[in-house]
Amino acid sequence: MPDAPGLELIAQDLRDNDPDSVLSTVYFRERGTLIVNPAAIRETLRRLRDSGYGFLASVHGVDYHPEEPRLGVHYELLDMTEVDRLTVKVRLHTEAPEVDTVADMWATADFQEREIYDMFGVIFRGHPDLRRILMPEDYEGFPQRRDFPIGGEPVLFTHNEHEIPRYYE
Amino acid sequence: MLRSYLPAIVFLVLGGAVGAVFVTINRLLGPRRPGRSKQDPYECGLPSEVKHGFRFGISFYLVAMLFILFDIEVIFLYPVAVQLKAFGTFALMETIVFVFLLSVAFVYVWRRGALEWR
Amino acid sequence: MEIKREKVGSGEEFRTRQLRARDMLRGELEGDDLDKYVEERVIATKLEKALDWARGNALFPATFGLACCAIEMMSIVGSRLDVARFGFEAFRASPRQADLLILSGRVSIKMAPIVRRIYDQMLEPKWVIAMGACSSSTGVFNNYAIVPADKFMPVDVHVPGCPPRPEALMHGILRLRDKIHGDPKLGWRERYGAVGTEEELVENA
Amino acid sequence: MTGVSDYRKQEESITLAPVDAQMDTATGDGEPAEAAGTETELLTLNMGPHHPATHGVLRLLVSLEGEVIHDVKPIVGYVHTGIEKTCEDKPYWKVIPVIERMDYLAYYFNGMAFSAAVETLMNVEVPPRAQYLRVIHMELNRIMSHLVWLGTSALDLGAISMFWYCFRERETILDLFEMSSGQRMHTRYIQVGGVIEDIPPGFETKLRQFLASMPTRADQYAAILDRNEIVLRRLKGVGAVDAETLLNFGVTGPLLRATGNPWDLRKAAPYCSYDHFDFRIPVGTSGDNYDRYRVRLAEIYESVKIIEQALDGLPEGPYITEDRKVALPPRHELATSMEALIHHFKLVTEGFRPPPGEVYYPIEGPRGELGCFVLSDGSGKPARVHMRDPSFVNLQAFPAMVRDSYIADFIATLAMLDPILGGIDR
Repeated sequence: MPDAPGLELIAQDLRDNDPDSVLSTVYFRERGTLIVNPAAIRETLRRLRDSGYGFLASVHGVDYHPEEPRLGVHYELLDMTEVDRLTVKVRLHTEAPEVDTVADMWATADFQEREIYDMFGVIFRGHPDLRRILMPEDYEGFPQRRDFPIGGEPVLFTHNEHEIPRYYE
Repeated sequence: MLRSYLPAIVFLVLGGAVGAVFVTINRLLGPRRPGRSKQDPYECGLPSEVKHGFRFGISFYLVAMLFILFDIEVIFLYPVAVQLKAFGTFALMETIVFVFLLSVAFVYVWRRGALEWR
Repeated sequence: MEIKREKVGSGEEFRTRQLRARDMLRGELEGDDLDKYVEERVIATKLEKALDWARGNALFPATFGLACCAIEMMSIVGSRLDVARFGFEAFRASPRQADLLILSGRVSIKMAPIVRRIYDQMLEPKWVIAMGACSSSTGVFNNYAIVPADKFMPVDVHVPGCPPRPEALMHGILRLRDKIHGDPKLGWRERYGAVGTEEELVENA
Repeated sequence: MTGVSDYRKQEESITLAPVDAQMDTATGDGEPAEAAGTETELLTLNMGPHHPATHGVLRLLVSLEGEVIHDVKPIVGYVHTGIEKTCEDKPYWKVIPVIERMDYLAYYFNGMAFSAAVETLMNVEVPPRAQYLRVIHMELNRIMSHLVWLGTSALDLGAISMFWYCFRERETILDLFEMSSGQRMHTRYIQVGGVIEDIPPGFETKLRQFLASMPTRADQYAAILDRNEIVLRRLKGVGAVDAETLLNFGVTGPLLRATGNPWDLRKAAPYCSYDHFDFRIPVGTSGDNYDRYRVRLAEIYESVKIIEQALDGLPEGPYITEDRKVALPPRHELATSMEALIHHFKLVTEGFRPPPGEVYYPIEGPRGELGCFVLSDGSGKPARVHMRDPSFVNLQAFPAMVRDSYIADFIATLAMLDPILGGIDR
C-alpha cells in the first residue's frame, strides 16, 4: 500500500502537472486516498494508470448526507505488479452531479457507472449507454440516496394495526 | 387379401384411438379458463416481438432438403431388408447400386460445402 | 389428542388373508368370499376425486429459481432428498408443461410482472408454492425493491425459512398434495384443537 | 423485421450493435423489407429472466443471425433486493445476515469481507484460532460453490449425472456447516472479531473423512469429463478471450487465471493467515472454456490441501476476540461480573460504534475479487456498505466472449462464466 510519504509523493507530482487537481490526501488504516477535483478526474486517472495503477478494481458511489458536497464517487485502483492499492475520490454536489466517464479508459467502469447513475443520480458525461441497470427503466427517484425512504411495508403492531390498511382492503 | 393386412390396420386403429382419447379427455375434463395473456407466445416471461412473418436463413431450408433426401433413402431399404432371403442376390445387387448412387450425391453435396453450417 | 397405537394385524388374521389371496389367484374363490374380496379392492369414487388423485401425485414443478432458495430447491432433486419418490421430479422449464410454480427466491419489483405473466401462461389446473420468507412476506429485506408474492399472485402454500431446508419444501409439496386431494390437513390447528378459527376474508365472510 | 411493442418502447434506449450498412430492416409495421437481398434478418430474442440455462434471473437480449450471435446485451436487475440500502438501517452485527444473502453461493466470503472491513475500521485483532476456523470454512464454501457450478454447468452440457454427484458432495459439506453453525446456508458463522462458536468435538473427524473422500470424488469427475468427446468438442477453444481484454474488463478469479495470469489475492495480498499455508494457484493456458473448467476443478484439490493444513495447525486459544467492546462476553460470566453484564447489555441493545472512516477490504471469492467497502460516520449503523461483486464485473466480459459464436457455445460459455445473480443485482 503506498505509505504516507509515498502518497504525498504521488499527490505532489500530480499537482506539478495540474496545480488544483488533487484537493487533499487522506491516509487511514494504511490505505491512501486522493480527493480529486471533479474537473480533472480523467487526466488524473490516466496519469495514475500510466504510472502503474493499471487495474480499476471498483467504481462505487457514496452519499455523505450531512456533509455538503454530498455525492461521492470512488475509484479503487490496483497496481498488479507491486500489489499496491490507491483510492481516488471525487465529491459532487446534488445540484450538478456531473462527472466525466472513464468507461473508455477501463471497460469495467461501464456497468458500475450505470449502477451509480441508477442508485445516486450521478450523470457521467460521455458514457456510451447511461441508463438504469438495476431498477426498472421508468423508475423515478434514486433509491440509495440517504433522503430516499427505505420503503417496504410497515410492520403491524397493536399500536398501529388500525391505521395501516390490511392487505385485503 | 384383407387377412394379411389385419395387424397393420389394428395397429393404426389403436394408435389413432389412443391419440384421440388423450386429446378428448384433456378437452373434456381439464378446467378451461382462457386468459388474454395465456394466448401470447411464451418468450422467457417477456412479451415477444417476433412476428410470424419472420424470414429464416437459407441454411435451415438447405439442411431440411438434405435430410429428406437421405432419410427417405433409409425407408426404401426397409422392405428389402425384411424379405432379403426371398429376393435372393438380385435384390442385394439392386440395393448396392441404389446406395452407391446416393453416396455419389452425398459426396457432391459435401464437396459443394452445403453441409457447412453457417 | 393422544396418539392411538393399533397393531397392524394379528398373526392369524394375516394368515387368512394370505390364503384367500392364494385362492383368488388360483380362481377357486366363489360366492360371498369373492364378493367381499372384490369389495375391499374397489373404491367407489367420483370422477373429480379420481382426477384430483391423479393430479396430486404427478405435479410437474416449473423451474423458477430466483435466488438462494433456488439452490435449496435444486437440492430436493438431489439424491439425498429425492422428490422423485412422490412424482415431482420432472422439473419443466416452460410454463406450458408445468402445473406447479415454486417461487423460490425474492421477487423484485422488476421481476413481478414477469412472474405474473408466467403464472398466467401456465395451463390449468395450476398451483403456486411461495418458497422461503422472501416470496411469502418480504422476509429479511423489507424495503423498496421486494414484493411479496401474495400482492400479485394467488399462492397455495407458503414454505417458511430462509432458505427453507429441502425437507421443509418437501413437506410443503406434500401438504399441497393433501390440499389437492381435497383433505387439507390443518396441521397445528388440529394438533391444538383450533379447528374453525380460520380467519375469514372480509369480502367472503 | 419486428414492430416495436409498447414494452420495448419503454426500453427504447437499448441500442444493439448497428446492423451492417447494406441491409435495411422492415420500416414500420407490416411492410416487408424490399431490398433485404440474401442477407438474413436479425432476430432479436430475449433469453430472458425465466430461462433454464441462465443460472438465475439474467436477461440476455440476443440479436441472432440464423444461429450465429450478432450481439448480446445483458440486462440485469431482476433480483435486485436493495441490500446495500437495507444495510444502512441496521446495526453493524445485524448487517451480516443481510450481507450474506448477496452472493448466495459464497456466504462465508461475504461475511468475511464485511467483518474484516469492520475489524480494520476498529483495529480489532482477530485471534489466530478464529483466523484458522475462518480459512477452513471459507475453503469449504469455495469447494461447495465450485461443486454447484460444476453440477449445473455439466447439466447445461447434457451430463445430467454430474448434477447428482456434485450435489451429493455438497450435502456432506452442508452437514459440516450445519455441525459448526447450525444452519445449512447463510450461516452467519463469521462475525466481527472472529467466529460465533468453536467447532463441536465431532467436527474434526467428519471433516477428515470428507477431506479423505473429496480428492477421490474429484478424480471421478475428472475421469468423467476431462477427456469426454462431447465436453472437449463443446468447451475446447470456445469463448476464449486474451488476458489483456479481461483485465480491461476488470475480470478476476478463475476466468482470469484460465488465461495464464496467476492473480489470486490469497497469494498476492495474503489476509486472514493465508500465508501460513502452502498451496498452488491453478493456471490455464489459452483461456478458453476448457481451461476455465480445469482451473476450477483444480482449485477444489488446492482447497482440500489448505483445509488439511489449517486443520492440522489449528492453534488453541479464543475463537473470538477478547475485546469486550466488540464481542459478547461468554454467558457464564454474566452471572458473576458486572462489567460483563454492562458490555453484554450495551452490545445487544445498540452494538458497537466504530470510529468514522472508510475501508475497502478485498478478499478472493470463488468467482474473483470480492471487496467490501464500509463507510462509518461514527454512529451504530454503517453509513454505506458496498460489495464489489466479481460476478457483476465478470458479466461485462461476456459479450466479448460470445460474439460470432453459435447458440450452443453461448450456453456453454454462460455456464463457464458462473454468474451468481444475487451478487450481480445485490
